[in-house]
Amino acid sequence: MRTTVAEDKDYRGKVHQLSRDIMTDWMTELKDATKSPTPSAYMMISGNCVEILRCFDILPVFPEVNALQLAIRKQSLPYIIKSEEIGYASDNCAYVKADVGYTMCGGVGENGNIPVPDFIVCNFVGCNVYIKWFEHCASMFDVPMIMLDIPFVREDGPSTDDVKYVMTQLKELIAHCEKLTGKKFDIDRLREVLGYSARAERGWSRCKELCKRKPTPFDAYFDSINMMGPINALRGSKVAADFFDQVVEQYEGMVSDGMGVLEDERFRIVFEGPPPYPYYRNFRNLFEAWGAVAVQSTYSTVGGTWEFGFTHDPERPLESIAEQMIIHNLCNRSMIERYAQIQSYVDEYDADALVIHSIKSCRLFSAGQGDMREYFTKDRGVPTLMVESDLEDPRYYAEAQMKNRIDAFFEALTYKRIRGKATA
Amino acid sequence: MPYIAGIDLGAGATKTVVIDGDHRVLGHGFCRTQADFDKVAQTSLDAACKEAGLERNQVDYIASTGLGRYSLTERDIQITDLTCGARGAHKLFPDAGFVLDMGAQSTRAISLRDGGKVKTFRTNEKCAAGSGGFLERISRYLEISVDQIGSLSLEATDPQPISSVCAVLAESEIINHVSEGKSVADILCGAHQSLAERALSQLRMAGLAGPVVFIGGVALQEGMVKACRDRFGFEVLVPKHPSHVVAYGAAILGLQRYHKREASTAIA
Amino acid sequence: MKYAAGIDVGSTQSKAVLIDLARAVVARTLIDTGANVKRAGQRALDNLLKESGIPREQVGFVIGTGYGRYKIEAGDDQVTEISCHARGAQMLFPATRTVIDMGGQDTKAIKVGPDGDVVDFSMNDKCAAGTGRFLAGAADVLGLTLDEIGEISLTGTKPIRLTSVCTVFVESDILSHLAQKQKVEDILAGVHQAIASRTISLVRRVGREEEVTFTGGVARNIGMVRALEEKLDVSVNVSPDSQFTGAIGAALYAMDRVLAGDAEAAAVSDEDTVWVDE
Amino acid sequence: MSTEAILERCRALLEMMPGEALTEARKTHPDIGGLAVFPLYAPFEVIHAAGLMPVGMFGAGEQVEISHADSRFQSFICSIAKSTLELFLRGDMKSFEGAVFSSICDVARNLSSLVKRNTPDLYIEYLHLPQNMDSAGSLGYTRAEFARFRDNLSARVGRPITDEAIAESTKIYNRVRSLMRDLYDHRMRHSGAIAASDVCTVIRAGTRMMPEDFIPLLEALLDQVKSTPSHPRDGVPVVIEGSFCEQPPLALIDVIEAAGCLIKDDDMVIGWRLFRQDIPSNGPAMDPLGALAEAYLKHSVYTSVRYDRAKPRTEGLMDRMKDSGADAVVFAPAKFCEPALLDYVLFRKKLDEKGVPHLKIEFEEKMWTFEASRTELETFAESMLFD
Repeated sequence: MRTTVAEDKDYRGKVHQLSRDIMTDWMTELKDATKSPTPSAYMMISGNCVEILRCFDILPVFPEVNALQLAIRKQSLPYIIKSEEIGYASDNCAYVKADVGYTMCGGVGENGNIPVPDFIVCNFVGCNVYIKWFEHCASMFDVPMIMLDIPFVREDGPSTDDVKYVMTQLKELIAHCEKLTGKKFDIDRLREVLGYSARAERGWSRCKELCKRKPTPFDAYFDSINMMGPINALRGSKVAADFFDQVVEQYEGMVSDGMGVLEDERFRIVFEGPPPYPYYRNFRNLFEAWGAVAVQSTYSTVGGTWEFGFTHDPERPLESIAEQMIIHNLCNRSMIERYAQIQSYVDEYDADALVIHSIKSCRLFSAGQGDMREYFTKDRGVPTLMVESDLEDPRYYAEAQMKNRIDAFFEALTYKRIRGKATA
Repeated sequence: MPYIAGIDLGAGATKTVVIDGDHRVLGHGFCRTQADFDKVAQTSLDAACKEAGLERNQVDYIASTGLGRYSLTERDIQITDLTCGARGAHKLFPDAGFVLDMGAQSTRAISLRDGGKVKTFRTNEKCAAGSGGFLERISRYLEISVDQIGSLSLEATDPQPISSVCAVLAESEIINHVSEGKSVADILCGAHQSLAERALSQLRMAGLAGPVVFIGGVALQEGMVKACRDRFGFEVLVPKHPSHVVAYGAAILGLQRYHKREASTAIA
Repeated sequence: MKYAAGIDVGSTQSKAVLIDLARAVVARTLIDTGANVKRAGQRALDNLLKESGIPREQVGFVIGTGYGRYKIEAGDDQVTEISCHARGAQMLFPATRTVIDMGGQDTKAIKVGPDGDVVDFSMNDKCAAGTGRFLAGAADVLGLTLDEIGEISLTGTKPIRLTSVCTVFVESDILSHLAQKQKVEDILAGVHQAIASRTISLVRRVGREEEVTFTGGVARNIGMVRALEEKLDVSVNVSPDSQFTGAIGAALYAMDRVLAGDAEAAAVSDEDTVWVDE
Repeated sequence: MSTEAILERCRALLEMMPGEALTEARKTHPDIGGLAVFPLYAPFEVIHAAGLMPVGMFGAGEQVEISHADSRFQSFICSIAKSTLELFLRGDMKSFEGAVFSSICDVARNLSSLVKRNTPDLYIEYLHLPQNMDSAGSLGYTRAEFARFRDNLSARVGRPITDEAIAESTKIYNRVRSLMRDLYDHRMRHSGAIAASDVCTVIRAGTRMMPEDFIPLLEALLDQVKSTPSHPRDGVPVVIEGSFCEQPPLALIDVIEAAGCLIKDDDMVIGWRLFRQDIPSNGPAMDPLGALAEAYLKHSVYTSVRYDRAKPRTEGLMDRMKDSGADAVVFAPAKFCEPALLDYVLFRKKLDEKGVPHLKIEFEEKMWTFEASRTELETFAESMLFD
């Protein structure tokens, strides 16, 4: 059962190019801001409230995006080692280490690519490491850190007190922004921004919807990255909203022409966990080789689970922001809810299997994925493969091991099909 | 004239140095460490005495160090190998402020204070292929003897780096390099370079800012020394008997304690 | 086209097996892999043909397996050793439903279907702790050979505790035990039990079903066999051919292709394509 | 009771499985139920007021072989998470009403989900303790979170949990905490009066008995320790930092002191010793839940899992050193403990600025040989003692 890939396949399509363009513009803005007095603030991706920064024209900076880019360009290791030299352990999140190392090496500030933020908005949504990460940034830059403590959503949903608590903190954030920028908070401006957010969110969930088609027009794991930048970092801008209009057009076109991202779609899989950015294409090839394509992924919902219907509501500005942060993103959900989310993907997107990519860096994702494997193989009868590496640290990717496990998994699935045919 | 022995019971080998009251080295002892630490220590001590032309009972004071320092029943005092290595290295190179000790089991980076006292130190992380034992294992796999490693590595033309931090996975990388038909020299050189990289970051954690004394068995491998010299950006000093420096330091500290003891007994 | 061959190229040894249309093993060979994996595959096949006296053109299909499988030029196709061990073990012991394969860097637990197909499998995670390599490390530091330690471990009465099954630290761990005058047999008993319980948790992941078959190089280690049996509380199949299990499985997959050469084969193979490293 | 007798009793309790500790307590408190408390903190007063014994869940140390849990948790997950899950999977916790976890790290949170899924009969609570101490909404939220806990708990045990009962329990825990403070203060001022590992033994055992029984035990111990003359030991006075969740093996504590360090203060079992002052428990219009919430926000000692803009942890460590007269810090995090390992970077920066010597040694549950740590600790002590 020889595994195959199209030689040097170019995965980039129109959407990749569009995404690249608008993300590059944003990066340019960041670089310019290092030399201009433009106010900027750090914020994390998951369940963020970038809309509030936008309505004060504060430039949002996402350290995760920085770490991600270092990894995918295979530049992360020296920075990781740099921060290990000041005391970070080999077991710490490599996203933090790469970002801190990059900062220490002058990547942030005057001669770097990222401005020193005027303040830090610690949107603590699920990931406890966020708090430490941003504390370290705050101490490196000696700038104020605003804590947005988002109560973890339990199976029985958030209480009214949870929502009240978040609303109060959002108002305190707004007050801080007013003080910093000298601008008065303009609720109508926020409504406008949220309008753009909602438009982008509808586009994004429409795209996800299209992955139910066979063949799927794009890979909901590997290609989703092109849309995650715009939906999470640029959300609330007209640019992002327009981008999604074009993306929807593109993919609907493919669907109506019966075109899929793979010439030969043999296995539809649901992906759990972040990808190994330092070996992004190498890893994708291992699946492509078997005609395996992701029809859904949990990672693409770290910023928001919009495909389940929620969008920001200009009529309920702060309320909907609070709900987005507490309820409608993957990071603030329990493992039990994540299991349910994955199961609904398997059912609604007619997936053949679940693939768990377990990464050492992010325990929010990985801690307990063995139980997830147990649940889906034993309780749900969903063929499940679990492989391990890291999303940022290239030292944890062993290709021979990885390939061996993936090949064996799809050999087994292939064999099942053949027998299915034989007995049919 | 007092005679002092420093015995370093390491994971790989047991080293002994016998000095006299003027810190003159009279004899060395060396033998592979085996299950019975006490016996190994005796053998190594006897060898050193023989070289020194001394009878065992002429040795006035014994300082033990290394992993097995507590197992030596005959010791007068035990001191850790970090303290001893620092002191020994300082005695040999008084101007160097940093010590890199690479042994079979562990790699230590030490920064020194005046008088060769330990200021800070970093030992190698768990699950890291960062010690001499790793080199021994791959040399065994490559079917060459340990003492060939150093010189062979110098002949490399296209070094093959090792990325994995786990010794076992690093070995599979080596196996992979071999199957790719890479030359033994290139593989060894790559291993040396990777080890040097790790040692460098350990030294940086200890605040590297000047010349480094490179001690321990691995310092005997020219290829390793070269890899360090290429990377550290500071002078790398290698003593004549790198694997005996810890035992030497033990002997020096032992002499200090000996004098203290004599003084106190004299009063009494 | 009366025969099919399977070649298992491991990091230290390479094995090849020839089977006939009745799926009976007609020849087997074992050589050291040596430095050149590419050649190892070819050498194994040549040996096999020489010993069996069967001309190459009589061999309809050759499948390679093992870590070196992509470097075998002699092979027509490759299959992972996971699939091959399952298939091979099921031929050696038809009632097998669980296969434990312990190799140098991987330990695998495989759930096997009635006709030797992989239903589910589980391998040691990224950390290579608790694999066969760990035993080698233990043997090294005790100055014993791999063949000796198994027997000795059986005579242990008070198995020692190990901090971890991390191969990097087995030496210092064992040395400290020796320093505390622990008996060698008790240390080895502890070592075998530690790896056994680690292995059992892999078996648990796929769900244990009888019969259990133990394959791979370590299967020759009686100490490990007993340790597994004790923890599984059932007797474990070990074939004298256990080191050929992978090659046998590969040969069986090859024979499928010889016999079928039809839609089935088409469904599995893409002859026109090749694996490309990035 | 003699010191040795007290320690014997405590050691016995520590060797028991949590369920056995509960059975032991039932000998004197027949109708008591049990609720396991995963580190760091939960409002013990509420649990106690529900007629339950809060039992500290600090993993299973040496006693349990991990055979189920490591197929659920990967190799890079801390041992306390694995052994805790193992106990639930093995059915060791059957005799408990359930367990409460709190927002200390990502692993603890996922662990609570796994326990909930694998033991459906138990009541598994997850508390989101606040990370914002000074928002106008902090107090209201925290009180509401505690109230939610009270209501779920009372639904589980099928009886109301009254303010009066909570206030009563607060009085009892105030007493327990003040006695533990006394013990720590005494050790601080009289090095050698009691070995650090003995203090740990008693404090840990305290999480496995009813507070009513812990009080007389602590009182007896304090009398003993204070009345027995002890001559001061020589060594480097240190503070232990980083052991706030998973607890270091007692043998390691002994190695630390044997190597020449004197432990002056530490953050072990810190959640049970969280308050430096008593929590108000009487007065008109008393709101005991509000008092607990207020105490958590305003008066709890710093820990690595509680962000407090006004009081950085680095300052907290400096105060702890000053108050205890320590010269150095031994940073002892559990292997793979993300919060501790990340905090180490900030602590280290601060300590280097202040020129305070520090050493990091990681530990894990199944550790039995401490040779590597011993060597580092001895070197650390040697480098300070002999100058």
